Amino acid sequence: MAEYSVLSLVRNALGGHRRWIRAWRDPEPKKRYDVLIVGGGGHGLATAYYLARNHGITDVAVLEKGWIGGGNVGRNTTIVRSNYLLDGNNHFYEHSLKLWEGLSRELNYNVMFSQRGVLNLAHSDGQMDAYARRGNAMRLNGVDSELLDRNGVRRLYPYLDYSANARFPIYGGLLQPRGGTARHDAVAWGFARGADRLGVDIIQNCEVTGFERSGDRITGVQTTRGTIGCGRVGMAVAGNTSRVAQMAGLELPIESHVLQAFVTEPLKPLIDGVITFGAGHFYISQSDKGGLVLGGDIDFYNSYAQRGNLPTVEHVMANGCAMMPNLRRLRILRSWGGIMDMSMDGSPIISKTPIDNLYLNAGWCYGGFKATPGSGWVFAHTIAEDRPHRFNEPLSLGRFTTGHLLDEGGKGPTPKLH
Amino acid sequence: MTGSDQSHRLPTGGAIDRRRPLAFRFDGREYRGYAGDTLASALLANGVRVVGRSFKYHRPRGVLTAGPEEPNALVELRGGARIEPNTRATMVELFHGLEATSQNRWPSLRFDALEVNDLLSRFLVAGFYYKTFMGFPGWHFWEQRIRAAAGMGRGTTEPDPDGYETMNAHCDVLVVGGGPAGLAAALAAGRTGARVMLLEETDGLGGRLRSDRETLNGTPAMRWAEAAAFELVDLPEVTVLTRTTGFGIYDGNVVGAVERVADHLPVPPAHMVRQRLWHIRPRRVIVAAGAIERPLVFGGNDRPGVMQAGAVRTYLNRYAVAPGRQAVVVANNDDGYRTALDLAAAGIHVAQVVDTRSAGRGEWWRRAVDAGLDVVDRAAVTNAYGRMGLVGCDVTRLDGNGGTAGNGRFVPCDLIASSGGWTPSIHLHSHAGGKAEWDDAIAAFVPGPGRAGVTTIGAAAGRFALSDCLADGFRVGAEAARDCGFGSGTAPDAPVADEASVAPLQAIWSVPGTPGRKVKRFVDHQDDVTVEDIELAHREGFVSVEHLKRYTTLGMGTDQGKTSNTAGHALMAGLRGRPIPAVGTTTFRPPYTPVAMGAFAGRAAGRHLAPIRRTALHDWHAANGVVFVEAGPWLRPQYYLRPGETNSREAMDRAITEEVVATRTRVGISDVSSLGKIDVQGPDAAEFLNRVYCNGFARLPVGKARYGLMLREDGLVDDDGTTSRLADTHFLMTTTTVHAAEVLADLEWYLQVVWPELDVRVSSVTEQWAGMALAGPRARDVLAAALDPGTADVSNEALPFLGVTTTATVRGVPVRIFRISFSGELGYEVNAPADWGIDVWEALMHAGEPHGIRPYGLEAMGIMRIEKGHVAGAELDGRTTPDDLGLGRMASTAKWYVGRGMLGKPAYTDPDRPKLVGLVPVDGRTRIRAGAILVADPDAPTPIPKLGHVTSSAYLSPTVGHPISLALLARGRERIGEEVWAVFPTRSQRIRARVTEPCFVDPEGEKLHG
Amino acid sequence: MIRIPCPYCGPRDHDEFSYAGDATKVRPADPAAATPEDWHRYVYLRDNPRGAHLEYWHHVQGCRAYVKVLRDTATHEVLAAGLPSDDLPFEDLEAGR
Amino acid sequence: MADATSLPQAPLPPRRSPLDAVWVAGDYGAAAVGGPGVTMLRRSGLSSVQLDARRGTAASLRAAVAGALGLALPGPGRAASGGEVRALWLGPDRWMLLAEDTFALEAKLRAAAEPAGGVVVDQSHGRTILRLSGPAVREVLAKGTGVDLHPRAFAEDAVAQTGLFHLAVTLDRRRGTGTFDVHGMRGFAQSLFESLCEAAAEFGYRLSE
Repeated sequence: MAEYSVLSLVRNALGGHRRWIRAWRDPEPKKRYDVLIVGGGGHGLATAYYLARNHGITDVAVLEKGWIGGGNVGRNTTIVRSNYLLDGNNHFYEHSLKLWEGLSRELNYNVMFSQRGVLNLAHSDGQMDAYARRGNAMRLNGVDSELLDRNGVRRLYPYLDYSANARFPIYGGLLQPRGGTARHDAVAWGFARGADRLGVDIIQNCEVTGFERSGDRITGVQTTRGTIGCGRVGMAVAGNTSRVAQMAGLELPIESHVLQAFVTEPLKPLIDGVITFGAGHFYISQSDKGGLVLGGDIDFYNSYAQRGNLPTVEHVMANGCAMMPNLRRLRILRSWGGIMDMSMDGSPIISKTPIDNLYLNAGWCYGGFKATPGSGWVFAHTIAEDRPHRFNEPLSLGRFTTGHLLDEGGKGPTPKLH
Repeated sequence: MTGSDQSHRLPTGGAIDRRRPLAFRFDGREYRGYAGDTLASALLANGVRVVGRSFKYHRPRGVLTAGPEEPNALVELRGGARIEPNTRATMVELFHGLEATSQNRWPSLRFDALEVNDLLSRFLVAGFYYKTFMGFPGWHFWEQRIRAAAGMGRGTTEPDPDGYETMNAHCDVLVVGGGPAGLAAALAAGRTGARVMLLEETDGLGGRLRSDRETLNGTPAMRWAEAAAFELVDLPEVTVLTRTTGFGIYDGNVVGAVERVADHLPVPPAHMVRQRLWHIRPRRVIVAAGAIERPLVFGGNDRPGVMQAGAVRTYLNRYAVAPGRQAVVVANNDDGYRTALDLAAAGIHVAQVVDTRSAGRGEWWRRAVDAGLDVVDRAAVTNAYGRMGLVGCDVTRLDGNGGTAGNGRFVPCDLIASSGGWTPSIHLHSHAGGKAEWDDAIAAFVPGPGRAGVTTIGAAAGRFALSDCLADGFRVGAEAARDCGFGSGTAPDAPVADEASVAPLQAIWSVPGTPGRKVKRFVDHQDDVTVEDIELAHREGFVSVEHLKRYTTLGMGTDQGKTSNTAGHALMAGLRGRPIPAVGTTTFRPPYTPVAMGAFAGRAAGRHLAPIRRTALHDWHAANGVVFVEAGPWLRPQYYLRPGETNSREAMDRAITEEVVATRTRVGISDVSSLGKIDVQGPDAAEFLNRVYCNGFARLPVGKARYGLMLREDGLVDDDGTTSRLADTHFLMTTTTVHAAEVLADLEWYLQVVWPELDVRVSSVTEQWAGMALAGPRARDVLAAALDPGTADVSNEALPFLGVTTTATVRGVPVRIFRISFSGELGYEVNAPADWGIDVWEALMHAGEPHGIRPYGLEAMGIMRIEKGHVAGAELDGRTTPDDLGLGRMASTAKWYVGRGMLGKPAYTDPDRPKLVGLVPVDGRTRIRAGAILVADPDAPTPIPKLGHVTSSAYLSPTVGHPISLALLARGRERIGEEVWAVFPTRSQRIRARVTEPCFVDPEGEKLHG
Repeated sequence: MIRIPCPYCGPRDHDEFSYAGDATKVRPADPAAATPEDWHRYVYLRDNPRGAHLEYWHHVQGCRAYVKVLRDTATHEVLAAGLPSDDLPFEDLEAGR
Repeated sequence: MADATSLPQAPLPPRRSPLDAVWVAGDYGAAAVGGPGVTMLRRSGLSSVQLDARRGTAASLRAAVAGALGLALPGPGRAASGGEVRALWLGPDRWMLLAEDTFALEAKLRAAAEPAGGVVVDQSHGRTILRLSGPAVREVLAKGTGVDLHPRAFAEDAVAQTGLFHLAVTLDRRRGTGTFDVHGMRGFAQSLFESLCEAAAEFGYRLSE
């Protein structure tokens, strides 16, 4: 099995790169697996990897309707951070961030995790207070955060709009230096290769079409490649959560919305870190290839189309150009849309379900990519142990009944506002 | 490189204006071209061959194409704040004084240090970075270097000085593309009287007719195009937009287009925007976007001097430029012969015409042979030579089985015109959700079934013959107009094209290399993706087109794979042994070509990012020393400086303190116009309010106000405000400033959707009334003095706390007076019709002068409400219940109201929930800032358990003489009198705080009622 | 741009409207009789279909009517629109799909 | 106004416009051959009274208004003039009535419409009305609104509630070539005005007194 390294690269180069083998196998599905993971995105693949690595459960298949990594793990703006206010979120995302810090070596795959810092700008005293609270809460949890005043922001990014012409003046910001970006596709491929090496079957072009039930248990999963028996089923299908859950008879506190993202033509280094505009949804960073990667708000209506609309595009660009007036001449090269599984409080759900052996990983809203390793870790634990890990206890489905909501924005049960 | 004297300009011909020479600079050197040139044609005219460097291997590259698909000739256009990196030289219209710089090279275009990457290319294969850089010194170290090497052009950190705007349009028929098919469609539709828009990406109509020497009925086809253009301009309902790219179709068939209004000028003249973004809402869309030629994939096919065959014809015929002196033409279709004949006609030596086909001997072959050209078929160029410019190539026989037969023959040349066939531009069809279908005859995807109302025609539909393009255009144009109610749908007669029959194309996705030579065969020129990279991706399992794209970066350049995707996908299909359509194509997303961010943003820039809302009293504040602050859309007074005083931290602190002291001890006045005001009328108005507020409103007497609390359906507090009963069936509701719009929408929701049986009408009157809060011990005296005598009695008896009167006038202006108070002082809110707001305000100021009245702003207001323990935005944060805020008693148990169904949730009734309390520093002087976290033990190991947080704080309460804060604290009400730690680790602060009641001033409300 | 046919104003760009969500959710008619489970279903649970979706749009910048819209969430095509009291041909479309 | 039982006796101050600080009559923008592309004037000091029909009272309200004002309340998307009063359809069972007086229209409506089920709300001070005319008006407005203003789609007396430069407005197409009244919210008047000026600059525009 080929270990990736400089040496292996050089050796292969001299051999004309003819000895490289598949990064992961392409097996036929077996009749039955201990655990079936529905969804070959980042979370599904990470779950399979940690099931094998942390829990020794290797009789696992990941079922992907298309090609692995074709969903949101490859359709986001690659931002990784753990700057959450509420403990239930903060502990979980920080766990994930710590996993990111060792991920390339863990997977023997360079996911290009780049801790270049994530800065949230504030544009009012009220927003500064809110960021102060968040930054303070993070510090008490042992998470890095720095509260910057206007001059502090200016030292980092001198080319933002500090002029009197700015509609929403910059008051300061909250910086998480350990936040950053990662190469999104590499995350999917790295986990796939890692899981495969531990014996997990990754089955592509295998769409789930139904569940076979026996009482409160699922006995098998019907797919376009036949029915596959199972001991347990984990679901990690992001925007398609409601559809797959419905096959199992579950109605969930989730709506699917489209979130657009954009990349500009490639440029020599211009923006070092990740910057988010606080007076409107906008965030930007620069990929290692040189493109500015940017995004904004969802399109505000339920959608399964990986395609958004002009008003949102214009809104995103207007916010971006307001924050950085030097962006106006740069050109948008590509746009894409991801389907966000927006939960009713804006926070994820990693949980047991009313069905005994069905486990749910959903409700990621904007936040799924950064959670990938942490999500896989605790979801694997939940499936393996049939009880949540301490980091996903607060992320239960039951919180909507009990009222233990994790509403970072205080927006209430209106998904489009989260 | 030859001189700067337009050495490669043909003596005659072309659509350039030889009377208007234009000077321009490239890499600091001055050249000349003509009006009508592009930067690319002008560079070629001057014999400039190397224009840029490739993305990864930094290989020298020249001009490959003549259109928007150009992957190589990318330059930094202009400079300074107007720099435009990655600009395709093929799309830049030459203007006088144009400055362009080559990019992605250091120190110069000719000597680029990173060309070492080309030597190391065997290590830098697709995806090499995933396999390394994991150990010491870590990715971040390598990343810095990779980032510097990657990227292409340079951006700027200076603000763009130019303007942009948006334009909305509607039409019956929109035609995208002003070539022969599009012109025919626009004519056919336009003649019916339908409203027609035609978008053309370049500066003029005609499309490929501008580049080719085709004829209609024996006359140059361009003449027909010119006549069509004239006719269109004369049709009153037809709009032709040139320099306009239809970059995307969105839902509802709305087309986004960008018009380059001033990009062909040195700088936009006064009052002219640089670019304009169009939203076009057509009833029918006709896509006539043409087709893009594919390069053949052979060794060294990226050498400067290797060019698309169609582009060669464009440079010859349209720009009168000889892209070389000695040409080899290689093609898998008849375009090779066509190009060779045009080259010969322009007097350029055609050293060899190479046809990769075994069955290409049709009419065009015959013409080439008859013209005396040296034609060889079943052969290919297998390797091209010349680092900084082509010097020759190997021409080798093909064995028909994907290999070569015999050794190559070296043919000296400085130009290779290559054609691998044409790919229809189905982008817009695909944006609209249309499917793509493989057409073997042209070896390309053509539009399959698509969305209703969108029709793709001509070359964009894979119908390349001029006669087909015209027939398509006339037919579909007439039909589209008919569908919109114009004309009979009968196509006008099309002129007859004089066309030779075409021998079928034979696809060849990669040409084998010259035997015995190492060659690089580029599939994607810009991102340096080679045939070997695709083979590696296949070997490693990245076989779907999405994986292929992401792993190799095929099609990820600024050209988005326009010249490379088809070949790349076909090669992968071949490796997988699957038919090409089974491997598929990537989905196209807008934009078709890159669009400036500024164009999307339009006028929403700087100050105009969002509209500004001003109160009716704005002009008074502005004239009286105000410092405004943004509060959502509103500008509100933050505090007032003394006349002539400059703003500073000290001035602010003093102003705020004075404003509080004046109000608490004498009288103050503030602008509360931004509070939402909603007029509620109808027989069921009281019942309606009873349902939307958690406290009772049914029995509120006429002439009284009441504080109301509104919950969301999830039981958490949504908004608050006072609502007054003006008449039995008439209420005036007030809301917070931030929630005003939302609350109105919610009320409309309940009336229209949930309780349509209630007979109630609601409307916003926020803008109708200027609101002024007059507060302080002297407020009544001031008010009484300001009122027109006899219009209202405002004595404590006649107008007690929460009383309302609507009979008063001030300077003749009818006003509404509400005895309510946010500050906790004796207070009145006076509402005056907005146009007279300043008159009434001035009357109150005048009446207040003897009492030392002061206007106060949001800061003083904030301090006074904290002193009173009144909740505001920081406490109404969407996570609190009425009980959390000490307002639990307001929630009625006698009726049902919005949110009640959820109030019993376990988490909401948990006694450990944070509750509203006051906090004071134990040391009596250290401010406990909002955002501080409350903990029992700041030295506990992390994560340190949190008890709550500070919501609001006053750095100093002038009334109580020390800093005060409000907080939400677990079991807060039980902790009153205890001490906690307020920690602020981001400022390295920890403060011992005493928990108090949330109300610091006049807890009994004596002032209020006095 | 989704073009929404407002029953009063005719087709308008969707950015004149504010999206108001699933129109199949019916608030418990008798709140006193509703169980916590009823409220939970109303406030939190959503069918969230891929395909025909019945939803409300508030014409905030127009006539301020709540418009009931049947829209395909996979294609964004508007299949029908009417007033809140209108019965849109939801079932027919579901069956015909 | 309202709630005062009798009309005020004292002379009222002149009404202020939110554009007082920025409106300086004159010609601006590009110098256009044949005069400015757009002429703008403020229609200040009008009564704008909103009239709603309560549930089930639309018919009786129409009759009452017709009787009192000689005006037929228009249907969706339309305006109607009768005597000195112009009525614009604002929304279902809602109209805006305009007249060049101070309180008279409101008083008249209260007397005539309230007994017939009408709900009367004075909005005279809450809305700012600009009249735009000239050859470039349609193009200028099209920069800010998605409503089709072509005469085929938006004839004389057509009315639209829509967004103009992202602000909620009422567009009233008046008689005469290219004349539109734009009603906007008072608080946003200056923003709307600035947007209109910027959009009109390329055609040249005149602010008239």
